[in-house]
Amino acid sequence: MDPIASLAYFKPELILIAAVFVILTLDLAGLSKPWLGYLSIAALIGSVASLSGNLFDTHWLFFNLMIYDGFSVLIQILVLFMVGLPILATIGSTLIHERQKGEFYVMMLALALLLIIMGSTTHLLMIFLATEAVSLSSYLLVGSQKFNKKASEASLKYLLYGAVATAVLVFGMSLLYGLSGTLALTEMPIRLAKLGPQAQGAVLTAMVLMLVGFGFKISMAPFHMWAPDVYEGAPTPVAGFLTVAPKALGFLVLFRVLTIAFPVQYHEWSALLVILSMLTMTIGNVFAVSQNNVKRILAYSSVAQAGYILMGLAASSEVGVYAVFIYLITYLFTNLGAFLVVGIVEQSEGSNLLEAYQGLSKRNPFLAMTLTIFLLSLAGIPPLAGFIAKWFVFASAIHIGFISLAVVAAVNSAIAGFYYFKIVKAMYLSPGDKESPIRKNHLAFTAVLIALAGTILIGILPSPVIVFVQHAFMSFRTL
Amino acid sequence: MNFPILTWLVFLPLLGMLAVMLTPKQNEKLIKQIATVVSALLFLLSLKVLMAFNLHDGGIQLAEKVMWIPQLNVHYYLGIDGISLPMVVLTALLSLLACVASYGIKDRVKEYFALYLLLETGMLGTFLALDLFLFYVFWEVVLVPMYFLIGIWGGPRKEYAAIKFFLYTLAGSLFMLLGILAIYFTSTPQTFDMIALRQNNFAAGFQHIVFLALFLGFAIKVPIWPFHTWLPDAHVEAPTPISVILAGVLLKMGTYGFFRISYPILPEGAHWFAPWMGILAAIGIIYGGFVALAQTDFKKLVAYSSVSHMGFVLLGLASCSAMGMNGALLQMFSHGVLTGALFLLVGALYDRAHTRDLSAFGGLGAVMKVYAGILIFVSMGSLGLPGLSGFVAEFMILLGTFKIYPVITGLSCIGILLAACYMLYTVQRVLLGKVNPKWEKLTDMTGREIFTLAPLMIVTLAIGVYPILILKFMTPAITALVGLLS
Amino acid sequence: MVNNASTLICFIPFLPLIAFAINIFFGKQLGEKSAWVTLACSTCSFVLAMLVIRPVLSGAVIQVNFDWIVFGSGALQFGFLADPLAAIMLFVVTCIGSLIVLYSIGYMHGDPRFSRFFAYLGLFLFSMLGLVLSTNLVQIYIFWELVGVCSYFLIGFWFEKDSAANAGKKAFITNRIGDVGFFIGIALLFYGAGTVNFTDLTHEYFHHHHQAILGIAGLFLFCGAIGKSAQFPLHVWLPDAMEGPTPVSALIHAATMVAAGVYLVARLFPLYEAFPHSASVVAVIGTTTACMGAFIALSANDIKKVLAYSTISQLGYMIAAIGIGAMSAGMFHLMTHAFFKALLFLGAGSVIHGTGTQDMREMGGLFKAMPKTAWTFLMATLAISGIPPFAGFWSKDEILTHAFLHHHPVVFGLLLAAAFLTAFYMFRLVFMTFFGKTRGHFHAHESPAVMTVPLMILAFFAIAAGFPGSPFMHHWFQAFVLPGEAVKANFGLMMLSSVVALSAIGCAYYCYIVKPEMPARITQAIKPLYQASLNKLWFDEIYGATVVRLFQWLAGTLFLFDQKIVDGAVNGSARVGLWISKIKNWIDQYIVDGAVNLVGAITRITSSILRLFQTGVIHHYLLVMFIGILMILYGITK
Amino acid sequence: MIPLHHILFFSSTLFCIGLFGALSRRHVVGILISVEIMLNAANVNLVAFSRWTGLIPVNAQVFAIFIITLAAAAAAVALAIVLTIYRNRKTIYTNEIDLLKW
Repeated sequence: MDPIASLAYFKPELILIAAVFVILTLDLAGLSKPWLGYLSIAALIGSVASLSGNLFDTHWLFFNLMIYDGFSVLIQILVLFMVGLPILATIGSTLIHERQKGEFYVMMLALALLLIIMGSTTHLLMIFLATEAVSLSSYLLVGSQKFNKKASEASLKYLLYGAVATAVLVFGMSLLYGLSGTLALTEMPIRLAKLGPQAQGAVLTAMVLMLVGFGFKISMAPFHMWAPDVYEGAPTPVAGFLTVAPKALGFLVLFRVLTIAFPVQYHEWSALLVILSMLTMTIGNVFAVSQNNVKRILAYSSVAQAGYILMGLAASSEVGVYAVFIYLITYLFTNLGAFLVVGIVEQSEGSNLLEAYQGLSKRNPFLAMTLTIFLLSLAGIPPLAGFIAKWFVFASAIHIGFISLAVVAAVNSAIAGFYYFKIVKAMYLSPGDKESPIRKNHLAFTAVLIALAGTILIGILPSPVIVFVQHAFMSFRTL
Repeated sequence: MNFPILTWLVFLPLLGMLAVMLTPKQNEKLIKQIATVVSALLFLLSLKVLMAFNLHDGGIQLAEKVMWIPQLNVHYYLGIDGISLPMVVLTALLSLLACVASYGIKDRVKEYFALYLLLETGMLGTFLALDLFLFYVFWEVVLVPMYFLIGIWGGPRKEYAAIKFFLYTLAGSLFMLLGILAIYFTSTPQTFDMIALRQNNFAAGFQHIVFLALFLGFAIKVPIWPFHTWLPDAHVEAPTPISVILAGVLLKMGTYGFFRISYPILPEGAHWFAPWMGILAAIGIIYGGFVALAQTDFKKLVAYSSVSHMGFVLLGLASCSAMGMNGALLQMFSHGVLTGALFLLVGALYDRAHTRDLSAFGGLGAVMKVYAGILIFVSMGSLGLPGLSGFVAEFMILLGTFKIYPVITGLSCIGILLAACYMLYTVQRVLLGKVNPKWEKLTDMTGREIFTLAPLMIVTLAIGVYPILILKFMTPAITALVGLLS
Repeated sequence: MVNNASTLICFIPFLPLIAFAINIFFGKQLGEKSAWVTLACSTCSFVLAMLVIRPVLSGAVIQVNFDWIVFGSGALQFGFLADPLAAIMLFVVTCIGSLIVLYSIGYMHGDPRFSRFFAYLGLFLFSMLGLVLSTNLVQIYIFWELVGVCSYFLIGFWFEKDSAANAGKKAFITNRIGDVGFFIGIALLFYGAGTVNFTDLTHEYFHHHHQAILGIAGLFLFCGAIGKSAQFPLHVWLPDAMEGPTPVSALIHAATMVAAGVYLVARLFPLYEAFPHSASVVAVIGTTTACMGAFIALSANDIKKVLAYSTISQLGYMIAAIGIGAMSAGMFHLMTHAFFKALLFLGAGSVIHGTGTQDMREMGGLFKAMPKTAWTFLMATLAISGIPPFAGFWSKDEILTHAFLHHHPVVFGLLLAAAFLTAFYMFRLVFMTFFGKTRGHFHAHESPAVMTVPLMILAFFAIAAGFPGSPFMHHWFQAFVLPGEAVKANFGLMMLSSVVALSAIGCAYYCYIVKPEMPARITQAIKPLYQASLNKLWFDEIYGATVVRLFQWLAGTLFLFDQKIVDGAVNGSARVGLWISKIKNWIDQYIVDGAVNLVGAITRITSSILRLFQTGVIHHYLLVMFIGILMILYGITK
Repeated sequence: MIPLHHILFFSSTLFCIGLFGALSRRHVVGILISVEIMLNAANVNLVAFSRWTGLIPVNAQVFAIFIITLAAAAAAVALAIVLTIYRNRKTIYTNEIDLLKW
């Protein structure tokens, strides 16, 4: 499709682009910060609302540089929540300095745009551009609190690790290009098939080098080491955003790359992902056990969760694909919700240590209950969203016969229960030294409520989500 | 079908929970009233189910089936048969009594009753679900309120006990989840419907592995030796009403899983593993008995006696015979009633004396006459005195198992002997001998306490004297189950 | 008539149960009137029993049945069965039961738990009647346990006394040991024979089904009888059971409950008849018990202990009788023994009531103070000693005759020796209690009429109960119990046993009246034997040392009871038992539990060590990444 | 013309040098420069391959240009972050920046 015709399917992105500029201008013009926030959310809603027609048709846009399929629609809807909820929570929060909020909203909107683009491309160049741009924006967001020692350190680590990972990714891409002679993923299998068996080593090397880049994005072991530090150091709304958004898109891109470009090498990467999946979840869970900073616990937990999602990817069967995306969707609400609550507590207590959570159930029963529900969902307790997700990843492993993977995952889930309940214990079982109730922040509470609704509703009525993912997968398969 | 009675049974407590949550925290009286009324209604509903139950049908009755997640072929499928009916009635009864027994809770009343009602939903759902997915959901729903109920209102080591209970059961249930998934993907057509799955003849090797996976999940819940170590901690630390529920209902969920899932769906696996179950059962019976004998903490003693008694259920299951399984089911009911009563008695004593150390008591028989009478009655039931329900159950189990595993059964008989030893020893330490002057002022049972215990005593006596009262409900279903096994 | 009886039969056991219910719930309001409730109910039972027995005497068998347990395709029926065997027991239980209730009104007067006592008596009578009327083994097992628990309650009736509480527990648990065997026997029979109904387990049945498993079942079933009838080696509970009130000792531990074991063996007589090996085990146990009991009774100084060991000995007689095939004789002895032993106990109770002590060494010369008691007691003693024409003579002689005629010389000899000892120790008792000079410091008085009237009635039976089985009535009793059994009277043997008994009495008279210093000299001369008898053959001690090892803690507690007479070695083994049990507890806490906690601990420790790898230094992270890449590349391209 | 494997050898060496630098340097700017070297290795590859195997050679060359552009952007971001770090910690040696750990 040529660029002009493509624009018809590019409306959400266009709206976001416009919003970025408008809000930047209005910020300079001195519009009050909350209004900027509302505007950003309105823009996000507008961009999703502009989706029209049959959502699950597949179209190639901009000379095949971008693709419009079910997954990209899915991403657009997810981005609304990924970006919208942190913005909503930030409007009344002090975790982001009031002066910087304008920039923050703009950055978030830009990220929304980049994420959507990242999710709708099967071209190496676009993949690189979007990934790198998302990374650069993320570095800035992490470091946006420039007088915070931890935040600036986190952003530096994120930057350096990301830079090296990107360099490796690019080198891998260049090798892949050399082997196949094309940058379009869709053309790769045919081209790679022509190479003959002696080049398989080179193909796998290219694949592995690319895997490093995406592994960094999804915090897959052994490329996860930045994650706990960065999530801990980043401002909490940003940390929440980082644990879900780049990770989700990382998975989508990885999924596209592996299934579109390397279907022939399925056995190799599948076996590799099984091992890495076990490694990732085990490292995440085991490291989390001895932490006593809630944010860091959640950071390691998000590493572990990446391990579970990898199970679906490793299986890569139909159930596996559902597993990956349903996991990502539920994880979005659950983990973001948890971080939002952490943000509210942090704002009130100025600390993320477990001690700050002691007696929370008395000081603010609502917050304690919601955080408990999010943690239960993360632990995979029904009837919450996390259970449906866990159900699917386990199902994908069992279905394809990865029994040992399933067993490792089961053991890991039990370990995970331990540290999630450390937080619950602090909130409900340990008496706190403070009695004062925690101040209500209505907007943040609304954001938490939305995440809560998502967590519970998907748990009880998962059908719409499953149907959506099914359709997305169908449209993807007709490629 | 016009009145979805089973759905009401499951979700009425949930409505109650919402009502409790909407009640202001200060209005403790209203909260207690809501919880009691809901529990009472629940009990009435369970009696209505009992009335509506067709005695001659060994299959599923009063079924309610609605598509829930069509993509996974998951149904909201509730139904009742002779196996679940006693459990539902038991749950409803114990819920009501434990609810009344909970009036003594002073701290965080609103949270307590909200969680308590949620627990009721989970328990009833587990016993009524006929869809594996739904079953698992309810199974896990039970865990969370239990964690809090032990963890917040428990004894000195409550946090340890609560997390131990939670992690043990969680680990077990995750393996159960794997087993359920394996069943789902191997069945043709792929379904979670427990009844439809009976038609599948799974390959023997598959059945063995899946049976083991499910076994792990159920075994931890029961708990079968050597997975039992969470139990003494949880039972001892939990507040009295929760101990009642824990011992009376939660343990039964484990054995119920064998009846409902493992045995009918994986008969080959059941036959393969039954001897090992028999051995584990005998170990559990004897081991539990001996350890109970060594206890000085009254509650811990009752907890270990549960290990021993639940071993009998497992033994009956291992027999795969009609009589043994009937006995096992009856033992589940009977143990629920008797252990519930025992925990209530322990609680009553603890409330007065603030200690559970058996060596500190003595001669209370002269001080608390009614208490003494009830304790002796319940102890006799627990040690298997004929005329009370425990005997009938254990008798049927042993007689049913004897033909198949004579040696194991013979050894298990030691368990009966041990039960006599530790129960009588307990009675002696608490009631007999000279009165410790410290306890001369203890008051006798209050009306509320007698109200919570009387129904349990009546039930255990009625079943003991005339077991057909309950066996007639069970037998057709058990016969059908044994038919599936052979 | 028969239809009528089958309705009435259902009321017999339930009347005492009603008494129990009334007394347990309204005992406080009723006060001492509660006794009359139980008395009324038990008397009604007696009357009804007579009405039921009448058709049975004329050859009818009355039976009612209903389903009790259903399972799969099968069902277990319960009901009431009145045949000759049951009729005898019915008569004995209701008759003696009513008399003892009456007696207890006087004996228990003023006790703080007066109504509770009569409630328990009601419960016991219910259980015992249910037991004798059982139609099958399962039902008998159930009531078997119930009488056991009544016995537990009544032994421990004065539970403030530690010895009483311990004795009750000991009785219950010892019985349970036997019951485990009993249960296994039922299970074996259930699967071996396919039925547990007495009406099916006939002589013909076993003639056709002669599997070895049934013989083994017979042995296991006998375990139950060993426990309940206090046979060697489970007899240890009965002497201790004397801690209970004396009427209880009379009713439960002499006349009725302990006879249940004999009744069971008699019920299963076709089984033992068909399996001579099993029967010979029964005979051996019975004979051993008979001699052992008599031997220990020789040296006991507690009046109730003497009677307890005497009961053990007499029960051994009955068991031995059935073992050698003299079932009707055994039952005959059961009946006569019930009357005279109940009388002995009640008499002893009267003496205790009048003197306040149980130690014979403090008594003496009570004949004048308590003439009614003394006379009736003497009659019972003559009966048990086997002096014609008292009841005991006929029944005991019947057993000896059978042993002699059916070529059981060893049994015959031993039983004859036991008969000698019996007469000796009984008259030792009588002489020490009622004759000579009073040695203690008390003012003995005769008991009230409620107590002496039952004594007199029982005295009548102690004389008369023997006649139905005597040659004068052409052995009517034996023919009633076991039709077709040929019984011949042997006058030579009758003479022999009479002479033996009389000589024993003579010895006793010589030792305790003529030369009171004799016993001391004799005991000096045969010290080891005397010690053996005095220490009850060290059974309690041996069990203390062995059962402790088997049942660990249990024995440790049983042991505390016998603290006075144990030595250090046994104490040590009790401690070993405690230790083992503690170790088990320890294993549970630290090994089984520890294994799981260990997993948790390892996870936590690993976690705290591993987290140190997260150094916070970025180039370490990059190094890990680099190594990761190399390893993955190596792994995937290999 | 220079054979492909020479160029490949060159680019691989360049990549390894960059990687080594990134791993061994303690100075943040040093690491950033090493990353640039790695990126340039990729650029060399792309350009070289576009001559030999590329279906549409210009694609890869455009890719290379984009890499250069984004590397510049990344450098800008990086230097901004380095400045804040320096302002907060008065050091830009990575082994001294380890507030977040364990």
